[in-house]
Amino acid sequence: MKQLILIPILASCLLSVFFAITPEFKCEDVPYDAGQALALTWKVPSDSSFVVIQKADSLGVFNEIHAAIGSSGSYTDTELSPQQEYRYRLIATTGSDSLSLDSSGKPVEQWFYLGKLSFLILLVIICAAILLYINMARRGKELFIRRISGLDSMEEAVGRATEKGKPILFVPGISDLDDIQTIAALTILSHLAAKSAEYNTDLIVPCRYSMVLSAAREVVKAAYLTAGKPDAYKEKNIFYLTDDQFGYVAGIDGIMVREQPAANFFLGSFYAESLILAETGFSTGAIQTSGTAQAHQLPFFVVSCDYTLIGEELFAASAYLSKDPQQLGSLKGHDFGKLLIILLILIGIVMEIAGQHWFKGWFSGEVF
Amino acid sequence: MPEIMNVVGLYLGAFFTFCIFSFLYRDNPFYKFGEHVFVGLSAAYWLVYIFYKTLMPNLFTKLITDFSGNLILLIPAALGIMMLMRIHPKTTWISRYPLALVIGTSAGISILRYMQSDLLQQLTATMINPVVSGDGVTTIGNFLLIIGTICGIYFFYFSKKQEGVYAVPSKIGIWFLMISFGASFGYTVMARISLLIGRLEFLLKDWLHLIN
Amino acid sequence: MKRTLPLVVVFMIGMIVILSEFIPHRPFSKINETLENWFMIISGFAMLLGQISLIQVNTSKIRNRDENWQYNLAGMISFVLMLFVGFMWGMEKAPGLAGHGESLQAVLGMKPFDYLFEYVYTNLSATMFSLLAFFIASAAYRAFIIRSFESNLLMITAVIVILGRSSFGAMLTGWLPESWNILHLPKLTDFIMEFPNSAAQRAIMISAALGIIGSSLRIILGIERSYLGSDK
Amino acid sequence: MKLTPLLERRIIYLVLLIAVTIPLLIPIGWKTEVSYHVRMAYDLIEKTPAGKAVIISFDYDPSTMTELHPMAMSMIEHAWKKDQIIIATALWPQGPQLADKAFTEMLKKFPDKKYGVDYVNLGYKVGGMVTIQAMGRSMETVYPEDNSGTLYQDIPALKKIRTLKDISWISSLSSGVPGIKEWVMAGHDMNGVSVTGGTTAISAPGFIPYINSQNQLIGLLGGLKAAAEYESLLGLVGPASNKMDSQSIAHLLILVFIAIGNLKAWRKRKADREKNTLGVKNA
Repeated sequence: MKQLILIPILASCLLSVFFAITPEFKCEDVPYDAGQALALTWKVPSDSSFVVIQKADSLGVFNEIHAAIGSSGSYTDTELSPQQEYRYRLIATTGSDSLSLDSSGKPVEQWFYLGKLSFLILLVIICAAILLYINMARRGKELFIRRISGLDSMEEAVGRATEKGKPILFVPGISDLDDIQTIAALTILSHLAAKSAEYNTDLIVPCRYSMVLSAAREVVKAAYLTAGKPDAYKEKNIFYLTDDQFGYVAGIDGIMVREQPAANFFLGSFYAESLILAETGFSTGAIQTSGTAQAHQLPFFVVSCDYTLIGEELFAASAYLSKDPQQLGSLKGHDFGKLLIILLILIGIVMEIAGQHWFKGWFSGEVF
Repeated sequence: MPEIMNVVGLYLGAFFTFCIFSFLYRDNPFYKFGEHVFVGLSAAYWLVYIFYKTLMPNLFTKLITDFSGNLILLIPAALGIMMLMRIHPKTTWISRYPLALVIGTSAGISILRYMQSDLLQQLTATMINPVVSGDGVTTIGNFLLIIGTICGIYFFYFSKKQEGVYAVPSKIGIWFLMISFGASFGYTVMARISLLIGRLEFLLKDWLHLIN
Repeated sequence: MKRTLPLVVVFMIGMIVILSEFIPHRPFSKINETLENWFMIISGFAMLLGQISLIQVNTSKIRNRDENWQYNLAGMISFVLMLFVGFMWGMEKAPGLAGHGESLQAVLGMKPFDYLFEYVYTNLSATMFSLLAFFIASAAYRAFIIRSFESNLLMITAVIVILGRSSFGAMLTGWLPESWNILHLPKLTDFIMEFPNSAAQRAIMISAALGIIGSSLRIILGIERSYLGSDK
Repeated sequence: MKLTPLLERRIIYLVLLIAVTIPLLIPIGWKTEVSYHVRMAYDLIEKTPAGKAVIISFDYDPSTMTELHPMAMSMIEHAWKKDQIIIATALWPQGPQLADKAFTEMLKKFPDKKYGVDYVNLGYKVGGMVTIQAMGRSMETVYPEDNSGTLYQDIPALKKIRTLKDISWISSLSSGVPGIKEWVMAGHDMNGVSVTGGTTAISAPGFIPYINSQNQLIGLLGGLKAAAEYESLLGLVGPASNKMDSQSIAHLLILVFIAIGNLKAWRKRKADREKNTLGVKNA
């Protein structure tokens, strides 16, 4: 008797499971983006359904773009054109049953990326700190910057070149002007050129890109003018070699063994050629100063050069050398940024341990 | 005929390979020759390459096939010509405008790119729960990762004299830097040796057919 | 004036680029892509400046019969030759002024430009690159010396990683019991690469990123302007 | 005898050059300890019966040939030894040429293997994962013809192959995306075919998580070292073994250089110290 009662209950349970989930296939615009993505979500009755998502092409023919197994899922279709209608079809197969649903949507362009809010706020804070310190420095506040050993050697290197009557070689990296490291190198070049003008020492600057060549000539010429020795400026000492990475290196190697510069400076962005340059320079007996933010090349400079500016020191160098209050202020701003980052890392770790993943998610733009 | 020229090519290749290798002994006429040929050839190569692969498809072809639809491309073309005004000292100042545009773009894009990929991504990658239950090695590793990152950043802190207590984290930071430099150096050895093996393979296999 | 206006351009462009990152709506969403495309075109034109410098330097050396002028001549000949065949018959699938040069292709097996590239250029380039194998050995010999605590750290990790990445590493420590797994050299190498090495790399990347942000900001604001030369 | 730094450098260069050259000319055949992942891949191929069809996917380009090409050659050799039918595919555009190159070289060893019967090169198809999924429904719709234009139905080797499920194992030699990951997800996870593969030493750690209890990936060859191990399992001294011998010797040599450098520095320091103490006495 009991069993007889159970049967309808069981059946209704099964039915409710079956009908509680009405198959669903939604297509929605991904919010706060450039209107290039649509989010597709679906629910189908059975866990063992094999789901295929198709998308209509310009002729209206449906092609498969995604496949999955399970009762629900989602897929984001990207690289779409904004304000255009896209049609999708879902086909779910469970055993011999199959089900087909259609949906369509239009990606919309918005005016703000919400996922980049953390990015914007952090950027504003860091830039504001830099500006604040620059402003403080302008008003005459004394700002302390510790010694950067790689830079103190510059005078020594120039002095030695003068003593020996040999030139100085300056290599501004192998990147074009679109790399800030190159511009940082050119700023240091400006100080070095002033020194070499003062000591009447030749300065050789081979360049890999024409635009770097143009900028380097401007920099050196200006430095000679400021030093009051415009006639000592030799344009032919700042020249282009070739756009080719290893061709450029072959040329510099030739200069190093033939001109025998007493001091070499490798500052800027360097790749695999770092060790070729540094070892050849070492074999000629020059004092070598290097600096780059390419973390992978630092070991080679560290082992083969006398002084190496590691990572940020390259960017700090111009401030340190010029002692210009505005530049020093900006350096203080970077330091504020470092403390902020350390603090955020520590808070982030505590939050993760406490299971509060939203904090990390907010910074990575996944939660907003 | 192409077969003979192929052999000639291999001999040319082998000759220039030896020219460059001879630099390891000392600077010599062969290296000087190889070096100058390399510089000249590659400078022309990149000029031709940029012409066919960048200027043609991105500028000239577009302007020739659909002039009115690509009017905006006249701006970079004009800026490019302004850049060439450097040739004469009197007109050098004109080239400062394209230079300004290029540097403005680079500065803006650099801020964004480094903020995003080097700062934010590395920041969130370090926000981890260091304790992994049942995996002591990973837990130790995670602690090292956190300590190393924080002390490493502090090493680059310029506003304080690194003395007394303040010297401790920066000292630890240097240790981590040194370990990392040693590791990167050691890790690269393999790839560098295989470059030499590749060259020897060219000489012994393709050129001399000593090995197969 | 000749310097102020360009600085205004730098400021405007920099600000537009930064703002457009946060605005997904057209035309802002396309600005960065457009500017990068422009950069390529401008630098394409600028290439000529470099070539002019190259020709000037070399011809003056040849004319003055400077030391080693013969090599400069060889360089100039290869420069002109490569340029000539490149523009005459094109490269790969692109035709030059005189078409594809089918008859030359029948002789060489490919276009003359591609022939020079394949047999001369790539060999020069690959050999120059391979010098690194020798230099990495001489640098290791000279620099990995027991001196201070820091240099010892450098040397010891380098030795562990060099061993761990060769066949011997596995052999040397293969006898270690399973519980000492971490000291197995290949494993230890992976551990060093994954944790302490990543930590230092991260520190360098984060602080350098701050330096780059600061430098870029100084450039946009016109505080760092040496690249534009002087007013005079 | 006192060596000048210049002479020292020259000796180092010369010794290194000789040490790297000799194993290339005269193979040493150093036994490398075969790692577990390489043996897994080997066993998969070893245990597949003769006459079965298999796929080797050439998902790389010439820039990573040094590491991946020897793997391709070993796997072809192994499959042919076992009389399996090889179908070459490619998710990278330059893959088909590399496949041709590998087959041509292996034909010198196996002169009776015939195109269309023992092996076939289907060529490159764009699309990565989607393409592999489609192969799970019908191979012929994805590849209506082979790389040289012969129709699918006219190729004897493909007579019995309707879908990916008729393939015994898939090996993806991949240096990036698309590659092993796509084959694991679409080939194994959706179609249940055993997948193995090879990749560069740098990318290998990223794929190891797929070697798990679900057998998503059966073994993995990571870099030149693994290629050499595979060759030693096949009992031959192939290109990877020779290069690996050169590599190992060079590594060892660099360690010897470091040791000599330290010995020299230590002796110099000792000599300096003795000189100093002498100086004190005299004073």
